Amino acid sequence: MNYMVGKYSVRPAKVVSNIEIAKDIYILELEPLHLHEIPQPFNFFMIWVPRVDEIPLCIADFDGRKLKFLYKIRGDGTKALAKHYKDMMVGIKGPLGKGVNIRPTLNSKWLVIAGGIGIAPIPYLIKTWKNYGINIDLLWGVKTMDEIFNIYNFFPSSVGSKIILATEDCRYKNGYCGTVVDALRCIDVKEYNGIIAIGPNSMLKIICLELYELNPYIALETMVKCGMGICGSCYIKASDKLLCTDGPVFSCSEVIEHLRSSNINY
Amino acid sequence: MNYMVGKYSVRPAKVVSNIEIAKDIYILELEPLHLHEIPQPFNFFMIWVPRVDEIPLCIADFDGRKLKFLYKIRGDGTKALAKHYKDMMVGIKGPLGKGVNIRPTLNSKWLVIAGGIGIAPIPYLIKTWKNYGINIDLLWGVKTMDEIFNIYNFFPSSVGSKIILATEDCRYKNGYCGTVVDALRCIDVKEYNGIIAIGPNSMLKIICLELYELNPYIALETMVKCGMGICGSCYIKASDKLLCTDGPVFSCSEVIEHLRSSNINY
Amino acid sequence: MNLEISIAGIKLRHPLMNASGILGYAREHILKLIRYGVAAIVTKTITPKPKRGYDPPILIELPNGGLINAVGLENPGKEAIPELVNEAKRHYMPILVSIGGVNEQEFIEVASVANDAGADAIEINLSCPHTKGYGIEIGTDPHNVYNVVKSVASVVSIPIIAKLGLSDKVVEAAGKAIEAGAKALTLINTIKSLYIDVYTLKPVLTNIFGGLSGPPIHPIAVRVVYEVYKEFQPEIIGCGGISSWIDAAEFIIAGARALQIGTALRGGSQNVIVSILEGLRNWMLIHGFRDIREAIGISVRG
Amino acid sequence: MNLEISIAGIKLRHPLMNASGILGYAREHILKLIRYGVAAIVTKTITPKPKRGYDPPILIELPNGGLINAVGLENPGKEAIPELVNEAKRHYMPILVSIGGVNEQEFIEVASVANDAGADAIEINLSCPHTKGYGIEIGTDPHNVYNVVKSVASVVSIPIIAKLGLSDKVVEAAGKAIEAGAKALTLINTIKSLYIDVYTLKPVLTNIFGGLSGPPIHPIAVRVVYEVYKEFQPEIIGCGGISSWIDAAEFIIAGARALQIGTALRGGSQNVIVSILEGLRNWMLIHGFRDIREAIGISVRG
Ligand SMILES: Cc1cc2nc3c(=O)[nH]c(=O)nc-3n(C[C@H](O)[C@H](O)[C@H](O)COP(=O)(O)OP(=O)(O)OC[C@H]3O[C@@H](n4cnc5c(N)ncnc54)[C@H](O)[C@@H]3O)c2cc1C
Ligand SMILES: Cc1cc2nc3c(=O)[nH]c(=O)nc-3n(C[C@H](O)[C@H](O)[C@H](O)COP(=O)(O)OP(=O)(O)OC[C@H]3O[C@@H](n4cnc5c(N)ncnc54)[C@H](O)[C@@H]3O)c2cc1C
Ligand SMILES: Cc1cc2nc3c(=O)[nH]c(=O)nc-3n(C[C@H](O)[C@H](O)[C@H](O)COP(=O)(O)O)c2cc1C
Ligand SMILES: Cc1cc2nc3c(=O)[nH]c(=O)nc-3n(C[C@H](O)[C@H](O)[C@H](O)COP(=O)(O)O)c2cc1C
Ligand code: FES
Ligand code: FES
Repeated sequence: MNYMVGKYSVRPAKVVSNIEIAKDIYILELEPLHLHEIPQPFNFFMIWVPRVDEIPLCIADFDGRKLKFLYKIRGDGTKALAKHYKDMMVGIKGPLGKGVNIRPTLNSKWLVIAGGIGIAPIPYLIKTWKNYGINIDLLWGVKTMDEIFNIYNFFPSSVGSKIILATEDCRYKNGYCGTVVDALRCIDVKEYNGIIAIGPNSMLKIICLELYELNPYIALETMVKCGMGICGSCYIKASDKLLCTDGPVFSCSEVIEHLRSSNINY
Repeated sequence: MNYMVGKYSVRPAKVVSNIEIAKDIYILELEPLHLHEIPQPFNFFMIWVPRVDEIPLCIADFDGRKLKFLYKIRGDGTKALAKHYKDMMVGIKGPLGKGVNIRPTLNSKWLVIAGGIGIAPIPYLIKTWKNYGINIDLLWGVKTMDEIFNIYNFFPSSVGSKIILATEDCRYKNGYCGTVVDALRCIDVKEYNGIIAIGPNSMLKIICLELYELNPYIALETMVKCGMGICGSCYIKASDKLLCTDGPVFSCSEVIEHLRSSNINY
Repeated sequence: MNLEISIAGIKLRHPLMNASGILGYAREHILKLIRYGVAAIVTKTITPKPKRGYDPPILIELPNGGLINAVGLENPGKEAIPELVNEAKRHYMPILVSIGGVNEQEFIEVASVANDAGADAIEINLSCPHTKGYGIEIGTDPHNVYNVVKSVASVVSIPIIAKLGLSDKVVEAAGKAIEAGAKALTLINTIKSLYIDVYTLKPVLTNIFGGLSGPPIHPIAVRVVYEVYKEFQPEIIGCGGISSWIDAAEFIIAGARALQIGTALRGGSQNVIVSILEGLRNWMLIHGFRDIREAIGISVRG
Repeated sequence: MNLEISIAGIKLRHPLMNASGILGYAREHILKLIRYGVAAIVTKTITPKPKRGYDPPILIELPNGGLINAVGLENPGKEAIPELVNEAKRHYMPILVSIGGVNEQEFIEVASVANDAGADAIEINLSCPHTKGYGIEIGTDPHNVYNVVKSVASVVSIPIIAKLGLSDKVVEAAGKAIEAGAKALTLINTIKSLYIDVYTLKPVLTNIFGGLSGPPIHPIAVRVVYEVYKEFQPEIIGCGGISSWIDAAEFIIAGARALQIGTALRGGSQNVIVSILEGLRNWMLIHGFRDIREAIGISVRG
């Protein structure tokens, strides 16, 4: 008998590689034994690090068989994940969330703003949207230069997208000196058909407030424990939305109250 | 969520009609709410008569949507079934068994021998095999003339098959006088490409012994309680066969020991 | 066709509510549950103090179509009750506050807050199978069930519903709960289970053991409802593995007046409740039931 | 790769046998089971006198993928045991005779016949959930379990295996069975359930209640095996819902040495056992287990 193994089950996946590509930033390649469905950009998976933790990570790339993730060491879970090498097994649950759930018009031009490890889902977004002829300019801001890695190298499908960098320690000379928000102020956002931002809540809050009339899309982070809309830990304040089933991408107007009331800053 | 409802579940079916067409012989028409798969000739269903019994009946006809059964009143279960009228609900489990599981050569000529209510699966066999251009001559024997009904009328697809009748009370004048076995002795069985017999064990035993070198097929009856090869009540003596999963059609050589040791005579 | 029903004196638009533990501990959750179309809100089980719960993995789907969970009764503690009740009232929604504790005193503490906050009823969780001290240890002993229900009943004026899990003496425990003053029973909770990953050779849930819910437990839950209904004909809320109108109807003819839905709400699909209600209406039509109450327990009596 | 294993001193070619009640009470059944590829035969539970069992429906598949059955312990009585044992021996097959009764005397009666007939072991069925007087009433009380096992042990020389069902005190009962002399435990039996047809408004099984088997009960069975293994490390035969090699492997790493398969044998498919064995072999390869014994209980120890 073959029972449907649903998308919320934990399925085995083999580590193909897991390497540090910038300070505390890893690229993890997994080969799942079965894949429930084709992931969309901004879909995420819960990565089960056996007996340690289960961590939500957005999909950074997918080649039809292997999944790539970009993650930053934050606490015990990500630290333990970083110790996994070739051929070790983890579990994956997903793809979760609605993904990007935006229907951009063909051949439009979009601005994507990423703060820090918020860069994770962007390579797969660029790759997928390329198929609709959509042009993405990427503004990526980080605190210190050693967090930067060469996106074109690790994700060749990004070649063709303009990448603008901003470092807060100002050590990267070919980019802006300052936060992503500082850099944003130098860009003519009106020339884009749409804007998507992802990064720390503090950054998203400013973007939503400053560009409110453009109603940008933003990808949020909340505590995700179950990934299937049951446990309630991922709720978006002052809304009827759950990040894990309705997100992680929202329009600013849907979540502005959440950002206003959020003091968390990571 | 939609779980696979398997073939061994009891599914609702509505009585379309249920009429007596000869003495104690009924034709029952059911419309199942869902059908698990297309039944083959000699497949049978367990018909659940709520809170009374569950009765195995071979499929007598199928038009893509409605199932027809021919049955004879024997005991409480069939008696209760006969009391079901239009729009009442019963349960069905099936199609069960391997069905006829014979691959006859195209355009061949077969002799089918039916004793009594053994006629039940024959109309559907004739209908199905017609599609392979197979010609069936039917020898049908009954005890008394009032058991006979007009097969051509109730099952128009049978028109074209030769039907030879035998009555033990000799009241049917256009047929043989005597048992089906007596009638069989007047037929040149060698002119047929194959033989299938169905009826009481006593009849099948004689046919198997007399025509052993032709190795006819026979459809057996045993006690069937579960229909799925678990309960063991339908085993064929001195073999590793179960009627409900391997039958009900066997070749004489597979079941000759079973027939030899059987004293049951109904 | 009338799907209205009252349970423990509470009037419901229709028989379907969420099961405890499906959202239900934040104001936002209540909004979401209303969107799903429930006729009443059941809160997450609330304990006196906030509880952090277990670290993930806390909830996974199994190859058999069920879920296994060990959330660890994460909840904000009794102080959150008034806010939850107010939010429900703002939307004219009945709200049942599920309460948990490790001893009679704790149950009383939470029950009093719910009572004073104006909740419509209290559901006493006597059956959580995976959080030590909370639940199943109490629920398997009919004597303990009696004591907890009795002591809660002595301090509150709103109706009490006792939620029992599968146990050897569940019918006896049901009887004791009624005797002690429960106006209705919720049957059943999840069943203690385990899922081990054969690739990493490790149990997947952080807590190792968890509670099994969803379609796998449905025939067990229906059995418990039938047995309890046959014995006492109390008001029963059927719970366990409802994912279609057929599962719901089966509970009703086994003796349930109202129903709770947990696992089937996963994935955030907005039409689970709607399609169950639609199915129930068609089913009533087929049988000529003009009022859903005609169907309650009909398979037991018939 | 070595899949050989011994259970209660009986050498098995591989860990898979049929579960009691899947055929196993006629010579012909033994031939069929051998065709399926089992490493040992377990008979249907045999009582002192022949039992007719219930009228159909006795066994149906449920929408959740499980089966519900109430066969009513149909069996030919103890006189049939020698023939069954001889047939198995003729094929060099180990045979475990499952025995049932309503009191110690009845168990002893059947056990003696099995012992004298030369069976390899006796499996005491302490857990049938739907036949009044036989089974679960005994199995839920650890004290009764002790007494039955002890009294059977006092009259037979062949090994005894105690088969327990799900109950509140199953771990304690397991301990008592071992203390009383059981060389191994079979865990678990079916779970009491009910299926009602919503069209006819009637329970489908003639007996109304039946035992749930198949995938729905697997995570519950794995939990019981894990808990018992953790507590006593006895020899365990895992049983409940195995339908793939993954289910089988999960039982093994939870602590089972051998496995029984019931529901998955429905439909007469000849490759269930073969494909489970193949899957287990691949799995051993992945983990570098050269002997299946290395895997037993590894998730409990690890
Ligand atoms: C939908 C979603 C997608 C994500 N995608 C990525 C990604 O692609 N790459 C990446 O590097 N990170 C991503 N994250 C964040 C990532 O899940 C956390 O960094 C990780 O869970 C931290 O685990 P830890 O055990 O290492 O840290 P912990 O010790 O658990 O915590 C360290 C810090 O991280 C915060 N944190 C912990 N868990 C979460 C959580 N589940 N959600 C939000 N914050 C948390 C804590 O509040 C604390 O500040 C994503 C988060 C979400 C919700
Ligand atoms: C595979 C199969 C297909 C069948 N197809 C048909 C059919 O198409 N039309 C038809 O009229 N009959 C058919 N039968 C026989 C039919 O199932 C029995 O007539 C019916 O079960 C009798 O039930 P009852 O309750 O009326 O009689 P009971 O009171 O149960 O018994 C009356 C007599 O029938 C015998 N009998 C009872 N149950 C069975 C059983 N399950 N199998 C064999 N004998 C039994 C008894 O031994 C007794 O002699 C089939 C039987 C089998 C095994
Ligand atoms: C994730 C999760 C959390 C739960 N938490 C609680 C709880 O806090 N209190 C409670 O009484 N039941 C809790 N339950 C049990 C459910 O209320 C319900 O009894 C059970 O899941 C069976 O219903 P279902 O099959 O429809 O899910 C929880 C169930 C799940 C799946
Ligand atoms: C039709 C049927 C009959 C059974 N009869 C018995 C029995 O006689 N004795 C017994 O100990 N267990 C009996 N069982 C229980 C099985 O041996 C087994 O414990 C249970 O079915 C769980 O295994 P499974 O999920 O692989 O079927 C029976 C099970 C079924 C389905
Ligand atoms: S993470 Fe559990 S509801 Fe979203
Ligand atoms: S009828 Fe049960 S095995 Fe065939």
